Amino acid sequence: MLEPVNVSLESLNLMTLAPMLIPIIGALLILVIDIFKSNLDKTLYVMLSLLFLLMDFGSLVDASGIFVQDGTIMGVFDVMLIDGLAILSQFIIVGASMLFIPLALSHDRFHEFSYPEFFALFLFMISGFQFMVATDNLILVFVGLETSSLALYTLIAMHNRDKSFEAAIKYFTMGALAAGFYSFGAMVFYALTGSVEINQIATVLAANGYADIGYVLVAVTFMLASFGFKLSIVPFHIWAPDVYEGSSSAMAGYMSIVPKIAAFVVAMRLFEFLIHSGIIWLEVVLYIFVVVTMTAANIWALVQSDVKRMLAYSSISHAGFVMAAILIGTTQSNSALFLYWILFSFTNLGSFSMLWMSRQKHLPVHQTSDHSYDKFAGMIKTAPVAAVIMALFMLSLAGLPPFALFWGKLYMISSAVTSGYTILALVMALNSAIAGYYYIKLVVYMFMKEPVLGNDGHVYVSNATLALKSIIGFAAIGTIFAFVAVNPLLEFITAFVYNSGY
Amino acid sequence: MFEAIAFYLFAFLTIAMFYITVTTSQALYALTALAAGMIFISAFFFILGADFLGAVQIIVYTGAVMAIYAFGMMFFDTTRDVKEKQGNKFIIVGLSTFAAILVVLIFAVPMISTNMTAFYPVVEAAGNTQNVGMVLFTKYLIPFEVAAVMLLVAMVAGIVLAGKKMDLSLTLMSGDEVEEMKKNQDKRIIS
Amino acid sequence: MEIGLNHYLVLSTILFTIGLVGVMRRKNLLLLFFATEILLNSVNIAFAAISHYYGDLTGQMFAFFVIAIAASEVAVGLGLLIVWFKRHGNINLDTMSSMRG
Amino acid sequence: MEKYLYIALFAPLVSSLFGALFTATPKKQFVGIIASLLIFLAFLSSTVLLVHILNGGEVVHVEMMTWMATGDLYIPFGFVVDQVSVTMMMVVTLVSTVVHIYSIGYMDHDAGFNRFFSWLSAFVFSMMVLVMSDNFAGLFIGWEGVGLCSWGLIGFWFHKEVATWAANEAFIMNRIADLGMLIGIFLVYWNTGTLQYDGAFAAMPSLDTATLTWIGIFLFIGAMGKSAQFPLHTWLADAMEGPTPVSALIHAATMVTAGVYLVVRSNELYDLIPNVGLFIASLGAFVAMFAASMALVNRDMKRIIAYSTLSQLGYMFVAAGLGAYWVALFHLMAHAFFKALLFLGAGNVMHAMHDELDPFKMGGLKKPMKWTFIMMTLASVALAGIYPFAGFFSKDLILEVAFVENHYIIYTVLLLTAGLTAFYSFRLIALIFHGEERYKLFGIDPHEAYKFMLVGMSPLLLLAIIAGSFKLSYFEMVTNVLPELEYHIHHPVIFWTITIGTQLFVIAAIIFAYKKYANANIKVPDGTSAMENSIAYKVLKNQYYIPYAYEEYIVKPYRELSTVFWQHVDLKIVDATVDGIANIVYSTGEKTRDMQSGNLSTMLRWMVAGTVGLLSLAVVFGLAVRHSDEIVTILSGLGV
Amino acid sequence: MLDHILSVLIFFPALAAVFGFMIQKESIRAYGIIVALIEFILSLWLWFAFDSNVSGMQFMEQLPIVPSFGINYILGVDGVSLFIIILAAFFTMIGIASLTETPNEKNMIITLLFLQMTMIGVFAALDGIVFYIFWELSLVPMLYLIGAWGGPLRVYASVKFFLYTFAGSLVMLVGMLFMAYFFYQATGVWSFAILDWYRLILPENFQLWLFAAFFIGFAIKVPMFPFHTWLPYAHGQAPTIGSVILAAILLKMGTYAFIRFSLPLFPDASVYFMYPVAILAIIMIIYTAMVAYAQKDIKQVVAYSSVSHMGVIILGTFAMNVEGITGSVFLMIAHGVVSGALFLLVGVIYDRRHTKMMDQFGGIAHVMPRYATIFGIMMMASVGMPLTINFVGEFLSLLGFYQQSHTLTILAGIAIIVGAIYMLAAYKKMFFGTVTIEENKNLPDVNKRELVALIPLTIITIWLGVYPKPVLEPINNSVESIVQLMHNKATTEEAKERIPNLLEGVEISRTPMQEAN
Repeated sequence: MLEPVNVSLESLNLMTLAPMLIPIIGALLILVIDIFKSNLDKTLYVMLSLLFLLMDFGSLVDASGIFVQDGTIMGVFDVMLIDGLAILSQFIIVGASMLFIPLALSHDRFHEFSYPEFFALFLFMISGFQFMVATDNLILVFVGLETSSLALYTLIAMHNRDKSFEAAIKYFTMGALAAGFYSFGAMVFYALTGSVEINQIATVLAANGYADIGYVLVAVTFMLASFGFKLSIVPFHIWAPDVYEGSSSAMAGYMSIVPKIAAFVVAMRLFEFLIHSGIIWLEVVLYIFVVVTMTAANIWALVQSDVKRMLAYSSISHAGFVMAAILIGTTQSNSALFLYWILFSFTNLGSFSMLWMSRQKHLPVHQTSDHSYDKFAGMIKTAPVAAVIMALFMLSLAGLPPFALFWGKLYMISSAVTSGYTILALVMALNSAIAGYYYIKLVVYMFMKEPVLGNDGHVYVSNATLALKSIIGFAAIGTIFAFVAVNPLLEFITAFVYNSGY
Repeated sequence: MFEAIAFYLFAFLTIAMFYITVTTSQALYALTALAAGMIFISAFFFILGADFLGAVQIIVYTGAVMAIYAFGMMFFDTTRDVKEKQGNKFIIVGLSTFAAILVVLIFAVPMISTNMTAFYPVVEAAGNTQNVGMVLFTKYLIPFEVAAVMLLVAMVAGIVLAGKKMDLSLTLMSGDEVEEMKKNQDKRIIS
Repeated sequence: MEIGLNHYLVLSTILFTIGLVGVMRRKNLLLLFFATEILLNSVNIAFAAISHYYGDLTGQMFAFFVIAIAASEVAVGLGLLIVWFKRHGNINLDTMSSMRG
Repeated sequence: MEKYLYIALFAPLVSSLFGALFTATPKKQFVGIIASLLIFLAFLSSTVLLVHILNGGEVVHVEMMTWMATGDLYIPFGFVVDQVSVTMMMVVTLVSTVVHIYSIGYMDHDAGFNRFFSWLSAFVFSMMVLVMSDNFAGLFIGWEGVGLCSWGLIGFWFHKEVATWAANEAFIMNRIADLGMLIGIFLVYWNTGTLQYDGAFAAMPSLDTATLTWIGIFLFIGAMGKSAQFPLHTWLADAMEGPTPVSALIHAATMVTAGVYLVVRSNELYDLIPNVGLFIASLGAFVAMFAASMALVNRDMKRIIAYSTLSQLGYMFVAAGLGAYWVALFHLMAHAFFKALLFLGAGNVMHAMHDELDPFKMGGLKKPMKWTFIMMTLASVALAGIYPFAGFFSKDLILEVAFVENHYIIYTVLLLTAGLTAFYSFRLIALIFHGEERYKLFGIDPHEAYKFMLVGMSPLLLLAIIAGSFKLSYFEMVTNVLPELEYHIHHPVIFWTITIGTQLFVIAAIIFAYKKYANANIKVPDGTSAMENSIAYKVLKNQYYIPYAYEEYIVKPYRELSTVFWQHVDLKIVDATVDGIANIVYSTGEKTRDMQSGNLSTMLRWMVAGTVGLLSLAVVFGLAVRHSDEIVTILSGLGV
Repeated sequence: MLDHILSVLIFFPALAAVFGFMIQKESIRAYGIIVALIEFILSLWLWFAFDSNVSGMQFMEQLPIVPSFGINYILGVDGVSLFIIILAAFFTMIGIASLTETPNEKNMIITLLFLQMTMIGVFAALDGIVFYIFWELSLVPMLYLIGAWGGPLRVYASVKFFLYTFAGSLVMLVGMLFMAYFFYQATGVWSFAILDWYRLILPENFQLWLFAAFFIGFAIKVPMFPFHTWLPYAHGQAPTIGSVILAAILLKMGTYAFIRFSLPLFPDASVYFMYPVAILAIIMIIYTAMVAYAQKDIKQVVAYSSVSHMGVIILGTFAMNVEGITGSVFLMIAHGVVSGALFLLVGVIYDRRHTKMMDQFGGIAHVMPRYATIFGIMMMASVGMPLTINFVGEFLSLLGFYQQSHTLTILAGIAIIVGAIYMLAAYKKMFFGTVTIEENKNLPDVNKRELVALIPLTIITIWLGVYPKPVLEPINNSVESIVQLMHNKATTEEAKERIPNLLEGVEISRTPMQEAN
């Protein structure tokens, strides 16, 4: 007979759950409200979600305060792991979500936003991501991942048009495959070490001196496959362009940021110790991945004719760029990852919001897709301010100083330089040059071409509302004045990353 | 000895079943084969002394999942043959066999490091269910709860996606059409 | 002849590969989802086996959660299928390639 | 004294700027007058300076302001008036005054009257800078300045294609020489650390001969350009496209002698490197002969005179090369006078003949143009070097120098040249002024030039006659700075024989010329006569085919090569590579984008393929690790 | 005010540009002129306040941007940068003043003001990253200028210009990061401050690599052969004002950067690469001069000619003695003035005839005498006539390099010949001869607005040619300190003896002339 266990509540550190619980509560609340009083306006739900996200953010600030005081905290039978990475990534997740949610207040009505469930699922998804990053237990990672993914598939599909269904189904199917890979990888790790907790795995493997290298490599392979899928690393990126194009611009922008940072954190936890334990194979493979992803995605982005799809490829290449941080695996590179991602989320959300703002319900005749290049031709003449802002985002994405992303690139390349990856640094630099071309292409269209007939600039603001405009304005300001924020950010991030031992 | 026989028997059966599942052109066969395969898998669980897991397997899969699939099949009316024009067969077979060979190659050799310490050891005294329960509600409480959330998400998602409201898409309607529809709805509510 | 862990691992690998085959060759989405189920199940066997041989419960836990995940995936997947089917009247994935390049 | 120096220097500049104010406006008589007055002022002040120097006054040396100063380089605008430069100043200002006055009449009917005077004065200014500067950089300023002005003046009638072509040719050819000069200057600077004459020359004796030789050669290359020595001589003949006063001033009296001046100025250098000197002398002798030969058959009045100039320059270089700097300078001076006179006379003739240049179409002009006839004849006599005209004292002196220095080849060459000179000059005179009045055939009725022009020319005439008498005082003066070498053949018999022999030879040539060309039955050559068809004649007529060769083998290839560089190298190779890289990237994208087929199965297969790829890598690596030691042994067995 | 005059100089135009958005279309021009004028006056004040006896940096400003990563906003001028800054202000002013009627003038003027900010920023920056920021930013307005107001090929030209330079400068950025890292290794602190970097002595092989990295960035900007092909397109397509500023200021960024970065940071590498670079420079000089001679489009002639002149500047820079570097800096200014003026002049004729083909002209001197005169003066200046601004620069540059190599200098000297050839040929084609084409019969001569731009340039051309001292002196002082620094930092024997040591005065090198030929 089992003797009853008695655990003291203090030992559980239940507060470690707070950040994840808040959005869950919010989601449940929204569902309940909907049960009692249906067809309330979306603004209510938007504001509710924003409110809960704010609370979430507050709790994160609180958590970070605690982290600063007494370092990494394990909670609830050591499943929860609140370290610097967790907090930073949650900051990004919640912050980006807060930037995203007002985009629901578009001028035109789109299907998904007429559902209260949309917002419920959205909050569930966020909590899922938060669980994912706030543990080193592969099971919880898996569950959190699936929670968020399932929600995400639905959110995409809820845009409710053929392309979005197609996107959702493709995403879902490949997601399922990736889930299979993940579980297989986890299984092998478990088989190797008898544990599914990353730090345990690390210790055990180290104790065995990586005797079963073959097993390890199989495990790593499958893990790489599944995370490669999440991070859209070539050739597992294949879903990204279609899904981005299929889903609404706002959602696409969101997807390009939040799921990836979550995946990055887990990948960091999982792969860094392997790299540091000198598995050359992994180093080589990651090197190849980084270079190929950056370059190939850039090259494909060159030939796109639709801005959103171009941005999809560009965000793939950005992901590859950031993947380098994991390959390098120094404190500098890891903090560079977070810095880069924060700045990237500003710029990218901004640019996708611009697309979202210019989303028309019905395409004009001359237009083949939602955001074809020639839609933006001569924008400077018809909507100068919008054009300037869009150009600003493009230049920032291209890494032109002093706009936001430049600092990220700078620090990332510097980290490569510092740890002796000279060739990699050069490749990164030259890739930014290639990328320059397609970002400039849009600028060229906007500033140097004549507007298409019958385009009276209304197109660019057809979906605009105060909310969207303010979000874009916020993003723009963030992009321009990034250089003010870089230093504090950098110190903050570096401290957190360093103190959590990465 | 018995274990070996059982293993090989069920191994053969599962492989066969799943093979049918992925190859047959009869959706119904596929479904049945899958269900059977699931049950045989649960057999492995029983062999391996994971009774609880076996039970769950049977209930969840052959109970729930299969039921849903069956429903789905009726809905999609795929009972008739689905003709699937295949692209390059070679790629599929080649890739998969290659993968199989590779992994088997590695897994065939026993692990060198076998000095495993069980972090959550099975208490022989108690039954499997109790053991599972004990771990599940202490160590894996949070994943358990999250799984609950996940299921909730899945449920909501299912309802939303399958729901009637998806039938006409606001996204595709122009602004005034939407207004029109809204008015009608309000009328319906009032009356 | 003693059945060792490796037997189970090999078995699960074989099943996994069968799943892969299914995933790759199925054009009918419903049947494709079957294949994904196979993937997950094959892994479950391995988990159970490992947990048995190590006398450690984690494996069973993992398998347990995998089952849960599989179940919820089914729900969402079917939901998507239904929506698609309502619009197009088929669930053949060759019909969904409006986006390319 | 300084203020005179400044006046002499800047009066021409003022005049030039004044003229420039009216370039855009129609002809203003007073522009010419004021210009002439200012130049005359310069002349006066130079005279004052000359007197000052003659009376043994010390050298006037001023430093106006710094021009360039960086590192150890210090270049001021410094000017020096010593015995050498004052001579040049006299020549320049005097001749230019005359030419200015003359031009008032000559350019009377020209639309660009004002512009002409502006350019002309500008030239005088640059020439003054050239001769007065106390350092190589300043010299170079003047050097380029005169080049610029000659460009502007040769191409003065810029509507004439040939004129502008000649202008460019002159400029570019001079540029080629200037490069040499520039290099020479660099050498001077890096070896002596300064560009001031005194400093540089003082430092030179301590340098090794090789360096000095190079300096000498490069500087002389510069001189060759300005003084149109072979092979850079072609521009001078073409330069005759400019207005005649220009030819008189620039291409006879002053600019072309700048090269000689440079050599004289750097006598201390060339004394140290006699070999180079000898080379210069030989080249000079050659050019003297060479140019004279081309003058023999030419049918362009101005070109004939130009060639004679060329050959006289040759004489000067002989003198300078042989170290007889003062002789060279003396001949330079004398030559300036009678050659300018000759040109101006030619100008009168041209005016009278409505810009007809072919002497064969003239003849018998001595009646209508008595004064011009007299002047040109006397000038030619002086040129031929008949006692007691200026030419005799300067030119025969050079012959003596050659003789005394025992360079008998050079001597003979020069002697022959003297004969040729006499011949072609009087061929010209004869054709123009004597014989039938062939111009009637062309219905021209010639008239004498304006009186004031003739009056203006008179000083030159005077000097052409009496310049020789300055010889002694001049010798006194310049030998303060130039090496004091008496060239005298001490054996009286030899002396008299060669002197008289020369005279007789020359006179014989003159008589021959008259015999041949002054008689009545001279016809306008129509290319039928036996002589005209002789090879020699053709060769000379075509200036030894040198201009042709330049055109064919330098100018054309250069043009074609440039086109090739542009069309093929720049566009087809360099630029194409850049675009090529871009295109490769782009087309790769176009080719591989089909990987994104949009078909779900394909996508799934890609994912699986990726995984399998990784797996295979993993296996390879895993096996490699597991069997690492075996692999090592195998490799070592293979000898890797 | 004076403590922050550089910041004012940099950000005043930008601020003005931002306000410019509010201004009504027709009135923008006056606004632009006034702003540029104020800016120019400020720059003159900078000169006035500049102490030309101080060789080091002046008006230094420092402000942390990313202190934890050693990035600070550091500004300062010395003799080298001072005059280029003034030139930038000057050219923006006359550029706007002489602007002819253009479609949406407002955008153009605002763009110009932004461009001015970036230009001045580049030359005032003393921190690697700040320098890089302005360096890159300057591409954007130029991209817009060329792309929006350019000729038929404008998009191609502008994008080519942008990407080419962008790619090069990214390599340079990597180099900078390495530099900062080495500094970090040496001192334990991150710093991108150039003056800090000056204190760092690197081993030669590091120097070589870094030199190469920086070189790519700079060489493309200069542009050096074979990276020059973007220039003809950019010039050919750009509007007049665009080419003027491109030629006058933007190209100078590259050569300036050589003096500011390459030489002092990597003295040994500079010496090591001296001959290759010099040979490239000579190819630039002769080859592009010949290409220029082959052109049919007068603007292309000027464009290629400026490449050719940049070659001389490079040569002077790599003379690595005071004479040469001073000369090259001076030549930067000279070439800025002259080529800027030439492009303005081309613009004048283009506005009248809307063609730049030389065979469309001929005998223009008859109808436009004033124009012909100014063009002639500028042409002679560009040919390097003494007493014009260009001669001083070219003379010093060549003189300087002669110390390093006799043969190469003789080759480079060919510049004065080939330069004369294409320039005179072009001038002859356009101005001499008789007017044949009907449209040319009654072209109006240069009008007041154009004279406003051209007269000052002519005056400067002559004035600085006759009396370069006020400019030459400050340059000289700063250059001397740079050269001394290089000498002190040099590690290899060769470098030590090639770079003169000024403290003990240059000993006159008595190199036997054998190596001259």
